[in-house]
Amino acid sequence: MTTTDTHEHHGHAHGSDEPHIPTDRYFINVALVLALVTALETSTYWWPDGMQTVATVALIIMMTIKFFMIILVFMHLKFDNRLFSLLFYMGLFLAILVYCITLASFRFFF
Amino acid sequence: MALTSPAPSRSLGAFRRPVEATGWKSWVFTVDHKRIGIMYGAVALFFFLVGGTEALLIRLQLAAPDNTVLGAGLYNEMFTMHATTMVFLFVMPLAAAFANYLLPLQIGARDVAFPRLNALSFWIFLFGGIFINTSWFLGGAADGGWFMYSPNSSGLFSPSHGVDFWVLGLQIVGIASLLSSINLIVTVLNMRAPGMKLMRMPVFTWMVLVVQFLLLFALPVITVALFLLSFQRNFGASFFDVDKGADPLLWQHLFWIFGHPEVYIIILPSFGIISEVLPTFSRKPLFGYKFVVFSGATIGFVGWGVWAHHMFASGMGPVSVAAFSVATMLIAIPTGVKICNWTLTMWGGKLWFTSAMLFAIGMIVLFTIGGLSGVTHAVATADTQQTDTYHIVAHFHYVIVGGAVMGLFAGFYYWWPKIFGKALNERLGKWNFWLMFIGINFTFGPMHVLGMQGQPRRMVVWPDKLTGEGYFDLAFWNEVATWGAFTIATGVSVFLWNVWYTHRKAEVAPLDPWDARTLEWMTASPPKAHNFDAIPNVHALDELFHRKYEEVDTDKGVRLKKTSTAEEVLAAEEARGDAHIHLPSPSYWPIVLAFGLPIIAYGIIFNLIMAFVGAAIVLLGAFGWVLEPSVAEPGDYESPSDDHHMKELDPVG
Amino acid sequence: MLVKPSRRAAAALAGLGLLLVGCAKDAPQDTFRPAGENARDIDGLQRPLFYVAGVVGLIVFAFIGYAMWKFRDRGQEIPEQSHGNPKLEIVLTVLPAVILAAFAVPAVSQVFALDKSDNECVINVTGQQWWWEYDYEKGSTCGGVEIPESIVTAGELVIPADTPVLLRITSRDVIHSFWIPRLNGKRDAVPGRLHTLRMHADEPGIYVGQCTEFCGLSHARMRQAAVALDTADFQAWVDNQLAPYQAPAEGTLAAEGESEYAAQCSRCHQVNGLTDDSGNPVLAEPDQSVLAGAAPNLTNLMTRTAFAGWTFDLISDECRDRLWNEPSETFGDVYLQGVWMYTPADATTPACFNELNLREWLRNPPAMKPMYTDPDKLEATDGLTRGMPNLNLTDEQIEVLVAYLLERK
Amino acid sequence: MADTAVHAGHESGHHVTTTGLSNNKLAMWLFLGSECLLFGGLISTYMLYRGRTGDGPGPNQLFDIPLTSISSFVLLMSSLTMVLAVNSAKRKDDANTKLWLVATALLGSLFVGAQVYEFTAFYQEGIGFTTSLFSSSFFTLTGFHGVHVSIGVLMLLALAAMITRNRVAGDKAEAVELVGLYWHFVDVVWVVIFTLVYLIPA
Ligand code: HEA
Ligand code: HEA
Ligand code: HEC
Ligand code: CUA
Ligand SMILES: [Cu+2]
Repeated sequence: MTTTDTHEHHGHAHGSDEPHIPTDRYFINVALVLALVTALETSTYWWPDGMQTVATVALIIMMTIKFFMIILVFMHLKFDNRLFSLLFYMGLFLAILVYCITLASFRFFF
Repeated sequence: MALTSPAPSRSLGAFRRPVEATGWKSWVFTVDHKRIGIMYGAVALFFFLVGGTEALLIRLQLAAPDNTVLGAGLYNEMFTMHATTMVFLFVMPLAAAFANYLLPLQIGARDVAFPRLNALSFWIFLFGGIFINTSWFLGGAADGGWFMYSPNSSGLFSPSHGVDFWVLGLQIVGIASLLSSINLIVTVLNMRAPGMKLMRMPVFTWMVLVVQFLLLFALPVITVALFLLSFQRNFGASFFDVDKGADPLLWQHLFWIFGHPEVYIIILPSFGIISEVLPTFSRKPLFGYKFVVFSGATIGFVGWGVWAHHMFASGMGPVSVAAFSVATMLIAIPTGVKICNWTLTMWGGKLWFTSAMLFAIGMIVLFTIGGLSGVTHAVATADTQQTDTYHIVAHFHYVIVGGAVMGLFAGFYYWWPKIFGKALNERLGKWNFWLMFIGINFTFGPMHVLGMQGQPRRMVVWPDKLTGEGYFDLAFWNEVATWGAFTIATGVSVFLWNVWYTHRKAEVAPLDPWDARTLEWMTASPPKAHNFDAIPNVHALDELFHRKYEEVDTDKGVRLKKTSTAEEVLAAEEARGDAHIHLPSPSYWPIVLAFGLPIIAYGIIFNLIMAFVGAAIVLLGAFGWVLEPSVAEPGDYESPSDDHHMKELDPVG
Repeated sequence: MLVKPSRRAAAALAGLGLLLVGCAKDAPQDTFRPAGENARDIDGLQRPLFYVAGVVGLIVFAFIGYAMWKFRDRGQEIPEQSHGNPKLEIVLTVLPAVILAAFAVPAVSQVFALDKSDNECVINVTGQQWWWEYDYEKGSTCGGVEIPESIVTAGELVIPADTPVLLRITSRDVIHSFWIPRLNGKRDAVPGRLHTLRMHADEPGIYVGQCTEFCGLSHARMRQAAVALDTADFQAWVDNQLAPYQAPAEGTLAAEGESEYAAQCSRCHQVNGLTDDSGNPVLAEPDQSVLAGAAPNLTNLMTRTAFAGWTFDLISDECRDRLWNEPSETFGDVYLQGVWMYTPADATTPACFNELNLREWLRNPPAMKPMYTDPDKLEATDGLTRGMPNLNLTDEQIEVLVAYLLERK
Repeated sequence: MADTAVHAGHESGHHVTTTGLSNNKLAMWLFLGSECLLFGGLISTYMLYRGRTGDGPGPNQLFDIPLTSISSFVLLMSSLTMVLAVNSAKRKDDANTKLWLVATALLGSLFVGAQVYEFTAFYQEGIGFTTSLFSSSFFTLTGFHGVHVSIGVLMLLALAAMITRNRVAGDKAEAVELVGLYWHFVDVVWVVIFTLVYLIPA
């Protein structure tokens, strides 16, 4: 949590630590990629039955990509102060941890 | 948000903003963290008496075999509500009281980050607590035990409205805790005085911070569980309906994913309190500050991976059991670190056995007993003998009453002069301590024996034919436990008497009665509305101590000498104070918004129309809230820059 | 009165003294007195655990006590403001870790050891509000004894001694937990799930227990016992359970009781072999009346020593005490006589029969054991009871029913 | 939550915080971290129960993937309009801010509308909230998400109205950003739901 330790009062905090915000163009490009990935995701619905496992793995990967693209870009986590990431990832990590263990104890995964 | 924003002063036209600085309105509409803290404390103490009275009734029923004080149904309601009241309406809010009052002071802030939100949390908690307890008069309280295992909690098996009250009430109280956790985390991260680095924060602040994170992440889990249960009870869903294929273990997991972090939510504030009290009365810094802070955070984290130790007999399978067993043992390590550090803080010190110090030491002793029995549960196969017996009841009352409650009482004695300007009577304090300390051992000590001799918990009656003789005379030990409980009650009564006595009789306490070390003692007692005339600049851990003491060379070597008093430190601070300080203004909206919630809940139970009325009130509150600027217009309210209104203020009132 | 201090306390103190010379009587559910393999294994781990915990505690208290005495304020200087000693901290972190690791290894291996579930003697155990039903599976072999037909009993679990038995536990309504402290730890009975628990008793005898998962109103009155018998006695017990129905002799009270029973009780309770006037078997349909869908099988009621969730004694207090203290060699003989135990051969009435309890039960069961049977309050269950309702029986009806039940031995 | 304690001596309109970060934004991120555990619990409940359909239809018979794909796409695009609103607000371009806010709200409403349509369609196929464990947990999960979206729509519209009437208390750009964070989070949750609930076969 080193970021929070450097906290001597800067004159006008807002101006100085305002994160770098990309242009509209950049966001539109990102949205196009997201749309593309969504299209790919949807296409798995028509993939042949034999490819179920592949589809599942692919879907999880695509989901993760979309998830982090939105979090990092649209929600500015990539550009913003690391403290925000820390707070959010704590929740995300705990959620994945406890719920996966719970599902595992119900023999959900195997 | 900013002050300069264009916002009309009377946002809803009809209402004037509350401006009173004295009288009941100054309490009901306050957004001052100190007043909110005091109100939290008063309400929590009230619920302690409620929960304690329930405990005494439980003990009366169990005093003799085949006793008939309470019927089976009433008994089940009694222990369910005893636990619910004690955990959610006493210990948690009392910790919130200390946190609210002290946290801004300890980090050198004027208030919490979101003062109105703070008021909202308090009112939601109060209304939620009252709501749960009205179930006693509206068809019976919840009777499923405090972990409310499904399917026994479903409408089929518990058809009275008790469980509905419990579910909705906890949901309401949970909102309060969630909001205040966000509020306090932001406060600690963002409102610190210049120089107050994280590793200069008092340990109490640290532990409260860890607790808020636990709340932040644990509450949504029980929220899910409660929603599932209320959808089942009120809207016909079947999440725990085995006939439809549900697995009752789902509830257990959800409950304990919340429930285990919850027990650390209960204990960590007390860890923080005694980490303040011990150094002060040992005249030494806390031994291994970093280790204590770090182990507190570790406990908070590891606490997320052990929940299923409450389910060793549930049949979840040997792999899960073994894994959780080992994880649970791990948690004894960081806790052990703390015990050692506290002991070593005393080591080499100059110990001053005030009531606060006695409570702190008593806390270590009793908590260690409870913690060690906790470790004996962690060995899963052994736990299959212990679980759901009085051995467990012994464990958790030692850690909760012996640990958390004793710690909170240490806090009372330590901070009372700060909060009310008068110190609690020390003689009464010692009576208070010894009665509670002895009472706790006599109440919960025998329960270790009772459990291992086979007395299960949650039993309205215990048959005579199952008591042995001599050492194994369970009837005898049960009777001892009952006498012990009344000894605790006597101790608590002494405390209440002490509060009254102090309020009426005691003289104003000196500014720094304990020769304390942290920032909250660097301001007036009770502090002014704006806490500090000038926000202090912090240079070290234990800032105040460093301002009071200096190392001087004497003929015997380097010695610590008191070079200035707290009064002098304070005078110097006040001299550089700001002339004009704006504080956030009181507001109607928190209490309005909070009031809507129990109405919604009553509506869900009795009449949906009422629920809509409640929702309308909540919306109204939210609407007024958003449009209201945090500081009143000059015409509405002049923030006091001096403390004239604090003098008229009745601190206990 | 709530608290009866003096006499009991005095007795207890006296007992405490006796304990020192080794004569205290154990509580029947004492977990420190394992009577079978599984419980003994647990005990073997649990005892050292308690000792070590105790020693750690004593060390901590000794340190605190010493510090309190040594460093009390005697006017000494303000001590040096030392902030700690990382090396010492690390030692004090590693030490508990080592102790814990020493327990973690046997703890984990014991979890798996106790979980083995291969067994030829399988008994299905079903919990419900507020009693246990046992179903001995047809075709299984228990300690060399064949179970040719399924046997259904309630409350008292009879097993062969010195033989591993596997319980398959489930529930018909809410969660319960099966626990016989002297034989093994607990295992929850969860509706919709099947859990196994191993039972093993070294010697013939009676081992009592209690449902330990809170299961509603009468959780406190949901008890159970395991009775271990040697092979011959177990064989005899099985034979008796499967013996053909013996109708009461014509003209006796019991015969009147039989028709009373058929009229009043058989809709919920089963007595195997009972037939109606036209010779058709009378089959209970408890699911029509009871929420859990079952009521205790009464075929051999008098072979049990307690009833209604094994809470109320069917035998008198003296007989119970004698039976519980019976040496293992003679235990089986006595036990197999049911309520006729300790009865002279020429007597016509059973000396040990606790008729009062049974009568009281038949007069008004919910008054004796809290249950949900009030018709006005059964909305949530569509009129199905949880427990046995008050049937408003007359004295005469009770008289004949008791006579009839007395022959179910 | 437009609310904060005021430090002395800084009446310039910007208060100073220890980390230099905005209280409101920290609070929002904390809240979102907490929401992870809320939705995690609901998703896990669904995962556990998705196969327990009783006599009713299961996910495979029920879901209309093309329709849901379109509504997922709509929600995804609303994230784009949202981010454009935030950028406009940063540029102090009120007109465009309002435009994009309303556009986002419209897309959000479209999504909610599609969900309502989907629910009615399911209902007509004989699957209600109480039909089976699958249906209860499905409706609870997607319903919770729908409620989140609806609250988001309300906030967007209220914000647009407040900007029009110039009644935003405090930093306008930040207010837009906060609503934006919430909105994106709700979108991200749907990304997960769309994959785990709809696309991966049960
Ligand atoms: C304040 C609350 C609190 C705290 C702090 C703890 C702390 C611990 N608890 Fe406790 N617990 C409860 C409250 C708490 N518990 C409650 C309320 C229940 C019952 C809920 C219910 O069923 O109603 C419960 C139940 C409970 C169970 C389930 C029992 C059962 O139902 O079968 C278990 C099992 O592992 C357990 C274990 C532990 C452990 C290992 C710790 C550890 O954190 C303790 C660590 C402390 C020490 C070990 C002492 C100090 C250490 C040293 C001196 C170092 C040296 C030590 C060693 C070498 C061992 N607890
Ligand atoms: C914060 C938590 C907390 C606290 C502080 C306590 C405090 C006490 N508890 Fe509690 N208890 C629980 C949490 C707590 N308990 C939980 C979680 C359970 C499990 C429930 C379940 O199984 O579901 C439980 C269960 C429980 C049981 C077991 C019931 C059973 O299983 O059947 C018993 C039995 O003795 C008991 C006793 C006590 C006693 C004697 C106190 C004493 O320390 C109380 C002392 C306080 C007072 C005595 C108050 C002072 C009162 C007066 C001075 C009287 C004056 C009155 C007026 C002015 C109105 N508790
Ligand atoms: C509506 C159903 C119902 C009817 C009718 C009924 N019983 Fe019961 N009975 C029960 C249930 C349920 C229990 C188990 C109660 C418990 O222990 O919680 C029980 C328990 C008993 C027991 C204790 C059995 C044991 O081994 O624990 C006896 C004896 C008994 N009933 C006798 C009778 C007699 C005699 C009648 C008729 C006059 C009768 N019952 C009618 C439901 C019924
Ligand atoms: Cu069955 Cu408790
Ligand atoms: Cu726990």
